[in-house]
This record gives sequence, structure tokens and C-alpha cells, in this order.
Amino acid sequence: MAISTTTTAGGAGGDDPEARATAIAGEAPPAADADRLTIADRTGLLRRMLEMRGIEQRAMTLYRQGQVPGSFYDGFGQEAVSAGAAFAMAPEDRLCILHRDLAAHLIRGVEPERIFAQYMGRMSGLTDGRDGNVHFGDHRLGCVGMVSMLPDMMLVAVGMAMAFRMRGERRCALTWLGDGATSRGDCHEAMNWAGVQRLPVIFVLENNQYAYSTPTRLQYAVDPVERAAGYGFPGVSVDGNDVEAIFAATLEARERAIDGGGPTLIEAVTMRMHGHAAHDDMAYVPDELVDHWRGRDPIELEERRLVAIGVDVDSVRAEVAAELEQALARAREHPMPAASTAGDGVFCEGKAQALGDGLGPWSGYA
Amino acid sequence: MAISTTTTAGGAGGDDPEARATAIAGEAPPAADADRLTIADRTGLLRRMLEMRGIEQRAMTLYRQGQVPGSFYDGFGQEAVSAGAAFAMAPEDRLCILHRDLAAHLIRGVEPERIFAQYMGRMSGLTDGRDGNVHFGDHRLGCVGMVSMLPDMMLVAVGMAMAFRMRGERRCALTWLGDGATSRGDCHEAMNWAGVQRLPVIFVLENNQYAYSTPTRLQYAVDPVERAAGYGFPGVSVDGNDVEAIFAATLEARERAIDGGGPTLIEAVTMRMHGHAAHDDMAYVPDELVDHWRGRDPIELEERRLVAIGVDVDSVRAEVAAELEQALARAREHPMPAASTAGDGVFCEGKAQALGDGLGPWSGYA
Amino acid sequence: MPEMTYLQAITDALREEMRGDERVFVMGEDIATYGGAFKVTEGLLEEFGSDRVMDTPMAEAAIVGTAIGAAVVGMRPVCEMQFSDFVACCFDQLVNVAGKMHYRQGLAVPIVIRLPSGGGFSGGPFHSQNPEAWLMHAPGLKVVAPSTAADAKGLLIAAIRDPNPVCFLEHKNLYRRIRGDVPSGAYETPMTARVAREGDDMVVITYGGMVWSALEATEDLEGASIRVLDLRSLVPLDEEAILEAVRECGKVVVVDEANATCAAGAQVSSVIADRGFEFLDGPIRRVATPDVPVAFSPSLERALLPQVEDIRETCRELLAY
Amino acid sequence: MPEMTYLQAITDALREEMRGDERVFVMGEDIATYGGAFKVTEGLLEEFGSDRVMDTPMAEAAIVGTAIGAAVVGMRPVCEMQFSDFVACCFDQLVNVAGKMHYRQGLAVPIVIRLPSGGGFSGGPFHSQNPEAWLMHAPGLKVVAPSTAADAKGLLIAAIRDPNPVCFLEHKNLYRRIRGDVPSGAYETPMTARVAREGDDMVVITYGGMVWSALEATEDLEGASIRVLDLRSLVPLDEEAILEAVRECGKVVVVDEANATCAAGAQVSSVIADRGFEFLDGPIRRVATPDVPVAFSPSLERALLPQVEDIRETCRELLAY
Ligand SMILES: Cc1ncc(C[n+]2csc(CCOP(=O)(O)OP(=O)(O)O)c2C)c(N)n1
Ligand SMILES: Cc1ncc(C[n+]2csc(CCOP(=O)(O)OP(=O)(O)O)c2C)c(N)n1
Ligand SMILES: [Mg+2]
Ligand SMILES: [Mg+2]
Repeated sequence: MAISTTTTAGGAGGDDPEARATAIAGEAPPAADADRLTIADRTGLLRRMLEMRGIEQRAMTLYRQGQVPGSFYDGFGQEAVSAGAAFAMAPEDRLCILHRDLAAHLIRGVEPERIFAQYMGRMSGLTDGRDGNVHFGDHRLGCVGMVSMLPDMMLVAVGMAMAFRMRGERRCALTWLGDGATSRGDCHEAMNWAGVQRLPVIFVLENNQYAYSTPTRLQYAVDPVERAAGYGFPGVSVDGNDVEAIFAATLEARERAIDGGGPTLIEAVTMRMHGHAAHDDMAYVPDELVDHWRGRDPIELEERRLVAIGVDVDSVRAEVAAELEQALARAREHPMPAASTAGDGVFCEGKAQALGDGLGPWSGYA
Repeated sequence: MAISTTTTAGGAGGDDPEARATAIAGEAPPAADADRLTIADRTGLLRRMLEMRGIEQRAMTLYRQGQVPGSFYDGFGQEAVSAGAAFAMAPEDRLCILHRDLAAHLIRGVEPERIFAQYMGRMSGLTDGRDGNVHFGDHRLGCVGMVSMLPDMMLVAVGMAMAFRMRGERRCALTWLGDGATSRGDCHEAMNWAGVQRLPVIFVLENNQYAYSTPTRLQYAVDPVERAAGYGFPGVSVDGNDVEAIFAATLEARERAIDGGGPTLIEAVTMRMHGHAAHDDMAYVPDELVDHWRGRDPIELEERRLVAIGVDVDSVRAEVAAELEQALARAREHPMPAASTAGDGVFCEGKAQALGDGLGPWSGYA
Repeated sequence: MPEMTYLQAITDALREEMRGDERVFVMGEDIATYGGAFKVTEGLLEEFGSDRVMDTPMAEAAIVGTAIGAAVVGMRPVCEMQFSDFVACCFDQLVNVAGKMHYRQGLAVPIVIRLPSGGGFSGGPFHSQNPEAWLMHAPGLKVVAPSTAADAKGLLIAAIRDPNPVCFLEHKNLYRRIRGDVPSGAYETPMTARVAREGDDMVVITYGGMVWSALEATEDLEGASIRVLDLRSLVPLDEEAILEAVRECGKVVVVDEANATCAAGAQVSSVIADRGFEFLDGPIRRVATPDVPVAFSPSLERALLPQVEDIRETCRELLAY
Repeated sequence: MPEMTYLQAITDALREEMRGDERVFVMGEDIATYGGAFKVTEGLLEEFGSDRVMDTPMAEAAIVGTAIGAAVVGMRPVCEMQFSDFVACCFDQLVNVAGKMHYRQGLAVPIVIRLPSGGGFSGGPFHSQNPEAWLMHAPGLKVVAPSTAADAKGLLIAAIRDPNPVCFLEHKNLYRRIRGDVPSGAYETPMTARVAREGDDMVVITYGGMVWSALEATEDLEGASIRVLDLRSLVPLDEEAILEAVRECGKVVVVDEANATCAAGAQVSSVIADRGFEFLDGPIRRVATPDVPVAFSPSLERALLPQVEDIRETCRELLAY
């Protein structure tokens, strides 16, 4: 397991985040946690990552064709972070999913068809065109859609965990945040509050080296994973491109959380392989950095493992491709929202509906 | 010198702030930093503390007599924190002074007469009745008056330090903050920004065990001095009732700051010996805690030192008492602001005037 | 019907709802052990325990943000800002997370933010503000501001039961000064306007603390029959009641304690100027605090906040129009 | 006179002031290496270096708070919010620290906050807001909102030279769509209203992006002579120009892109209803975005934001009144 404690994480590259990133990412891929993850689990993880990439690549094309309005963000190269973390969460857990974390939506049970429709501003049962691109979450599946202001959702996740503790429920909340988001006051208020109340919440710090064009060295002097200790809970760094390592770290954090052990900060060290959004050519990123990480693609990494144990990954790829073609075709059939409804639903007129449960993909919850 | 690094500070009582407080405060009073502080310096420190206490005691009486409108806050028992820190700052340095730090205003050169007038809502050259009680600062003396929202002034102090660095000036900014204020997002944004830009700024964390009625254990899980490391700069804990220890810690931090060594977080461990404000009987504070700290009064502690080297502290006390009587008498003569001026000065009509210099009380700056 | 103060009525509403609905809990700074800066939550800790009466860290964004999180998993948080002025510190969570949630994704956020507001006691620039207009300008937030003890209880209960985020403005100057008969048990006051006094020569439209100033100012004004309309709710705004009053009275004075520009009073005035123009027998006068921070020194504060005499003078002039 | 876009005019103003006054510097997220999300600061890093063109951490409260600190020790910071929507994240520093400073202690805070605002390109609820009314309701802040390239440059220079905190609203939809002759060199545009087109049958009062919609909507409306008043500055608000227009035109439509309740348009309308009542030949109509977050999907967004056709329809009705 490529989990290092904050101390050794600090050791790996010390205060130079890029050096650390390379150091940690350079570690050997961990053996699969065989006695926990079944082959079906591991194939499921691969499938979700393939779906995420496939959906985002097609959406990027749709954007360039003018069929996706506004702007478009993707998580190319970071698929392992959302897939691995969300896979460890139980149906009754609650998530706030961020803008590079599409695989988490898929794992909770959002169909690709509806995601395409969301991107195109069509009726989707997600935001029905009221909000765009990655700003969604299916509350029936236990997720609160993110707001743009980062990392506001950390406080929402802490609040969900607070309610679980008040009601004595063995449940956990999880949210992601970026390296840039660590500079916001809300990040501190959330980590401090979670620490002082020892709440069952997991923060996955998706350290992809950049906040838009801003490198981490302009964002902080010391890697934020080191801050967890100052809030009274563990901070661990994992290889953000190793989906099984992220799964294992999250599962461990979840067990601690529901046993009353409090929060965990998991830093997933990865790299944003595309621009901040579709319009950004990321000219500000040194080529070597991109090259280094291109050699560590999270999907290829997991595929190599599965091929080694005889899984036919080509047919998985083929199935996903076919599935997405059909999903996109169906999504195009979704109607655009009617202009006459633009003013509806600012307020809830009926009864407040709490979040529902998502899927429990991991065989451990089956 | 009762300065312990974060590590040993953490050692002293670990994660139980009250235990830590007692532990640190229990240490023997340090010998005076003889080769730095002259007897005149040390007597000056005592005088400022006596003035602070004398002014606040008289003001509290005025408040109860209805001559001070609104509410009234004091720093009884914490006089060493503002006196020791402000005394180490040069005239060209800049300060944001908080609500328990009256001695800092005196050290910068604000006359007691004007402070009484400020409390009574009279013309004072400070806020002229527009703002009340501790919400003032004489910008001609290098100080920005605090706003209520805590700890907003930390960011202002960081910004001043940023300007010093941009202009290549060997100057430093300093502000205080309370234990409760450490929970606000602005505290994090300020410490992170100061750390990433290595700015010449000093944060004096005035840990007086309570935020209004809230004990530190509901405010944080780990003493905030431990967080400094996570921002990339030193955090030190000192006996907040030892004015010479605070002076020495601040002087050391200032030298580091103007030499380009970046920020310092100084935790002054002390106790709020009065209620949060005049109306608060602090029934929520355990008697033992108050009793323990009553035996460690910062003024008596410094007096014992000075008596030991032959200073006639009684006459200092007498001089201060006489001075304050006259100051109060003159303050009563200050006119109330004219109602007709209530709307004036919302905007600056002339040229923007930058902050001026304060006094350099320490003989090292003479 | 027991008589109680405006403050006691608020406490009573909290107690009723906490007894009747275990999902309801209160959170804020110094509200448990200390009972709140104004003692509104005094006694609740003893009855309901520290989970449902929670002393929080000093972190306003976190208070609102965690309340949102608790609400979407089924709780009914009631947050106290120690002073309404501190709402600026959680503004983003309130307007961007809570306010836009239901429109964006059909997820309701049943939270209440209690905001002790207003001046008149030398609180100075940071303890005297009236932030309601900021909140009214944020889609998705309801905003109520009771003036009587009975309405304070009924509107707070209605706010707690509302599936939406509700900002509850409680005027500090009414806490102990205003008392009245308050029905026992739980009841909801509708978020509509109330005629505080009948009249048909002129109407003074206001809310919160200024209702009492308006009543006093117009009590006996050259025998004129002056109606006082207490809006009670600012979002939703009872435009029909406003227009009815204009139709029946013809002359209008709108009174705000908040800073004048873009205040609630500006909105009321613009609604009348648009939809009630035909009924107007004169200009729509406004009385409000000028665009100046609320000063500390009594003479200055009095000069800034609308006084009974200011309202009376404005009404007298308009009657003569 | 060189012709340039609204965006280029803003860049030009920054360059002029940075060349002319070494105290002036720009700070914000992604403004240096990347040149800003909208490329407004492109090229400045190369000319002025990384101290005066500063990429900051992603922390809006810190951007405003540190700017205040730098300003009071003699600098002239110009801050960029990546989108005006994020002003909610630094609201407290802006309204409580910057806005109240001079009144409380006579200390000037010469900072400028650039706020790329407005919708019309499927930015959704968090990238399309018009926050000006929140800022107008905060005493001590000036608020300007240019509509032309020449005014964008002149008002930004005036804002930078102003000793007070100035919120500079630059409408994203004008950045590249609007171009015009812009005087070279430094000049200040006064914070007063401008007649965008003469006329005396009716006046449309607006500002920012809506000026162009108003001009288009009233270009040829049944031959009526319709004046368009471009406020340019919201604080200070040019009440005399507003009242003069009302006196000369008699009929008024006030247009806002912001959510209607307590918007700038509500303030303008209430000023007219109070001080300009005698001149009115009809109700004061308002066109604004309803109190709904700005939706993402084009059909919904169009239905919410005021369209040329909406303005034209309202004017047509009022002309017939
Ligand atoms: C409070 C806030 N300020 C600014 C932005 C604009 N913005 C959108 S994403 C982004 C970069 C975020 O970086 P990071 O947190 O590292 O997440 P990443 O995009 O790298 O996954 C910025 C500045 C925002 N969304 N929220
Ligand atoms: C942002 C904010 N929230 C709430 C308050 C109300 N308040 C005033 S002082 C105080 C306690 C502050 O505690 P601490 O920071 O420890 O400073 P101390 O008073 O103990 O010196 C509180 C809650 C405030 N001033 N600012
Ligand atoms: Mg990032
Ligand atoms: Mg304290």
C-alpha cells in the first residue's frame, strides 16, 4: 500500500510539492489488496475510469462542436482519484463531488446518458439545464452538487458528518478539494471544525500540481497534508494515479470514521493532464512534468495489473465504448428545458426531501 | 527566556490547552535580558502596564456610572502581552492592535486623556465618537484600528508586510489575535499567505483560554501554535504574563522578519481575568483556573523583579495614578461630537494619507 | 394568554419546536453554556443537551455551511449569529450554497439563521447593522423581520418549518422593550403583511423595530387617520397588501432603519411606483438611515438612525402636499 | 484616436497607471503568468515584473484584506476577482474593513476591486452574477460600471486615483463585443451619468451591459424620441442627471441586469418616486432579471436576463400609457 504518513510524506520531497509529487508517484505500484478487492471489484474500478475518460473525451468534442454551452472542465489523468475514493463509500454515506471527479458520479449510479444531457444543458434529472458542466450531483443518490466557490462543499460535508454523529449513525461523509482550494478560509474552518468535533468525514485533497495556472509553490509553503496534524487527525499521502491505493486509503479512513476515530485528510498526488478548462492550452506547464505523468496514466496502470491476472481489458474497453455511443445518442434525444419554466423552483414548495442512498459498488457492501 | 519551540510547547501539556497553559505559566520567570533591556526600559514596561490597568479600571467604573456608552472590554491580567510585544517594535513598524491590548496604544504614543475621551464617545482625535471602546487606533502613530470581525486585521497586517517587502524596506508588521479567532477562515488565509510569500509579519496569539464563554477545547483540537509549522514558519509559546519574555520573543521575531526570514507566530499563554465584557460575570470559568492565574499577575511579577534591583515601584505607581487622574479630568472636558457632523467623512475627499510613525520606546531604537 | 417579551417569545418558539421535532437543533457561538450573547437560548442546554444546543467554534462560514450539510441529511438547524453584522462572514455560504441549492438541483435546505440586528444602544458600526437588503437581493433566501412578541414566535416557528433557508431578523432593541400576549403552544404566523393600525389618509410602510417608531410618530398627527403597515416578511414581500394600502390611502411613507441605498424601502417604493402609480396622491417619501456606518456616540447615532420625530416630520409634510 | 475593445481599454488603463505611478500594482488569481481568466492583464507581467503583477493564492478575503493593508501604507492595489461572483467570499473584508475605515478613523483605503460581471454566455448561476447592489448598500464603497471602451479606461483611471475603495464592474459580455475610440494617454472619466442618446418622450435609465440593449431596443420605436441615460457610476449616484431626465422626458423605464429585488434599479426608481414625482407622466417601469439564479441552458438564461425585446415591449406599453 503506497500510503505514507504525513511524516514520511513530508520526507518524500519535503517542502517542494512538485518534487514530492514525483517522489511519491515514483514509488512502485502497490500490489492489489487481494483479500479485499475481488477481480470483479477491480474490473469495476477500471470500467468506471474508462467511462469517465470516454464521457469527457466525447464531451470535449461536443464542446468544440458547440453542442456543450459555456465552458468545459475534465479530469483527464485524474480518473483514479474519484473512482478509488467513491468506490470505498457505502450506499448510506454522503458525498460532495468536485469538478475533476466524474467517476464518483458514475459509481454512485448516475447514468452516462444523463451526464451527456447535463453537459448539453438538456433535461437530465440532474439540474435540468439550470446549472452546467460539472456543477451537478444527484441528491437521490446521496450527493450534493458542488458550487463554484471552492472549497465551500467541505463545510457541507462536515455538516453531514455532524448530523451522523448527533444521530449516532455509523455513516461517513466525503468530499474532494484541490490544492488551490486549500488556501481558502473555508478549508480551514472545515478541517478545524471536523477535528474539534472528531467527525466522520474524509477530505480527499486532489493535488494535481496546479490551480488553473497557479503552481502549488505560489499556493502554499508546506504541503497541506502536513496540516492535518495541526487539526488533530491523520493526513496521508497516496499515489493519486493508483486507484487501488486510493481505495485502500479511503476504506481505512472510512472505518476509522464510523468507529468514532474522526476525520482523515487523504492527499492524492496526481497531475492535471489537460488545461484548467477546454479553452486553456496550459502553456504554463513545463513539458517534463507532463511527460513524466503521461508515463503513469492511471488507467493504463490498472489495466496492466488486470491483464497480468488474465482480465480481458480489451473487451471492457469495447463494452464501454459501445455503451457510451448509445448513451450519447439517447442523450441527444433529451429535450431542452422549456423557457417557460426558467423561473420555477427557486423555493421548495413541498416537503424537504433529504438525500437518498447511492449504489454500494464494492463487493464488501454487497 | 521562557520561549519553547512548538515541539516543546506541544510537550508542555500536549493537546489539552488548559493543562498547557498552566504548565507553561508554571515555568520560573526568566531573568531579565539584562544586556538588552536597560532599567529604564524595564521601568517603562511596568509603567505602561500600570497605565493600562489604571485606565481600564477607571473606565470600568465610568461604564458602571453610565459615562461610557455601549459595552466595555478590558485586558485585566493580560497587560504583559500588548506591552511586551509593542515595546519591541520600531517607530517605522506598523501595528493592528486588538481589544485586550491597550498598552500597545500607550506605547505607540496615544495619551491616556484621549483614550478616556474615546471611551466616553467624546472628541479624541481617535474616532471622534464614530466608533467606541477598543475599536480605535491612531493612524498617525502607525496603527490601524481594529474592526469587530475577528481576526480580519491579520490580513491587513499581512498586506502591510507585503508592501514593505515589495519596496525592499526593513520594516515589520505585527498584529494580535485571540484563541477564538484562530477558528476563522481569515486566520488561515493570513498565515498561509504570509508563509508562502515569507513576509515580515508577526502574529501574537493571545491565548487567554476563552473566547467569550467558549473554552479552547471547543475551539480547536490541537493548540494553534502547532499550525505555524504547517505554514512554513516558526511558532513559539511564551509565558503571556511575563512582559520581558514576550518582549524578547517579539524582538527575535522582528529581527528574523526584517532580515527576510519570514513570519513568526508567538503564542502568549495567559488568562482573561475579567468577563468577556463589563456585563459578563464569567460564571462559566472554574474558580481554580482564576485562582491559579491570580497568583501570577503580570504587573506584580515585573514589580518583584524591579524591586529586587532597587527600583522604587511605589513612586511609579503614584506617578501613574496622578497622571491618570489629570488625564481623566481633562478628558471630561473634551466636547461630545456635534450631531450635525454625523454624516461627514464616509469618503475621503482629499489625498489619501498613509500611516505615520509611532514612538520607539525601547532604548535599542533610541 | 401569557404575556412575554419579544425575546422570551423567540426562546419559547425554539423550545416548542425542539420539543415537537427532534430534528430541530440550535447552534452558534456562546449559545449553550452562556445562553447566548442576549440570553435568547438560555435554559435550552439544560433541557435538550449539548448535541442539540451546540456551542460552536468562532467561525460563521462554518456555522452556516455545516448547518446546510446537516439540513440536507434531514436535520433542522437553527443558527444564531451573535450579531447580524457577522453575516458578512458567512455571506458566501448563505447566498451561493444555501440560496441557490433548490433551484439548481431540487434539493431543499431547511435552515434558519437568526440575526440579532439594528441599533439604538451605542453598539457602533459593527453591532448595529441591518443586513436584510443584502439577503433580499440573494435569490432563494426568505427574509422575515417580526415587530411584535406574538409574531416573533409565530414567524420563527414558520421559519423552522419552512423547507427553505430563512433569515430571521430579530431587532435587538425590541428584545426586552417590547412585550405582549403570546399564544402558548406552537402556531405559525403567515409570511404576509399586517396592519398595525388602520387609517386611510396615509400609510406608513415599515417592518421590525421601526414599526414602533412609526406608530408613535403617527399616533396623533393633526387628527389624520394614518395606517401603519407592518410588512413582517420581506421575502416573500406582500405586494398585494402594499398596493391595497396605497389604493386606500393615496399617500405613502416608507421607513427603513437600514442604510437607504438599495434598502428594503427602495424595493417597496419601486413596487409602488411601478404597480401603484395610479393610486398615488403624492411622492413616495422615504425615511431611512443615510449611507453612513452607524456611529457609536449617542448624539451621532441619534442623528443617523430614523427617529420618531423624523418620521412625524415627513408625514406632516406629506399630509400637507 | 486609437480604436480598441472594452477589454483592451481596461488593460490600457492599468498600463497607463502602472507606468505613471509606481505605487500602483495588480494582484489576483492567475493574472500574471496567464494574464487573467479573460486576459485583461496579459503582457503586464513582462513589463512590470512579478511584484507589481502578482499571482496570489486562491483566497479572495486575503486578496482584499492584504490590498487594504498595502493601501494604508502607501500602495495603490488593483485587485481582480476572477469572476464578480466571488466577491461573496471577500464580502466581510470589503464592507466591514475597507468600507467603514475612513468614517471610523479618518484613514483612507485607496484600493480598486475589478469585478468581471454579468451573464449571457451560459456561465450559469456562479459565473453570471451582477453584485453591484450588495456593494451599493455598503456605506463607504464607490461603485462604477462603464458601458463603453472610453469610459472603461477613464473610469478605471479615476478609480485608481480615487482615495477610496472603488468597485469596478466590467461586464464580461462587453469585453470583446464592444469597441470604440479611446483617447491615448491618461484621463479620468467623472463618476457622473452620461446621455447615451438624446430624446424627450421617454428615458431609459440603465448602466453597464444593459446600455447597449437599451439603445438597440429604443432605436426606432414608433418614431418616439427616447433618451438613454447611462449612469456609469452607481455610488456616487448622479441624482441630478436622473431628475433632469425625468423632468424633460416624463416617462421612465429603469433597466437592470441584476436580480430585481433591492437592485440598483430599485434605488433609482425610489429616488424618482420621491424627488421626481411631479415630473412623472406615468408609472416608473422596471425591467430586470427576476429573483432567480442565472440559469445555464441558453433557453433558460435568455428567459431570465432582460432581452432587447423585453425592453422594447415595456417602452412600447409605457409610451401608450
Ligand atoms: C473561491 C473561488 N475562487 C476562484 C475560483 C475560480 N477557479 C475555478 S477552479 C480554480 C482553480 C482551482 O484549483 P484547485 O483547487 O487546485 O482545483 P483543480 O481545478 O486543480 O482540480 C479557480 C481559481 C473558484 N472556483 N472559487
Ligand atoms: C467574526 C466574529 N464573530 C463573532 C464575534 C463576537 N465576539 C467578539 S469577541 C469574541 C470572542 C473572541 O475570543 P478570542 O478570539 O479568544 O479573543 P479574546 O476576547 O478572548 O481576547 C466573540 C465571539 C466577533 N467579534 N467576530
Ligand atoms: Mg489543482
Ligand atoms: Mg480568548
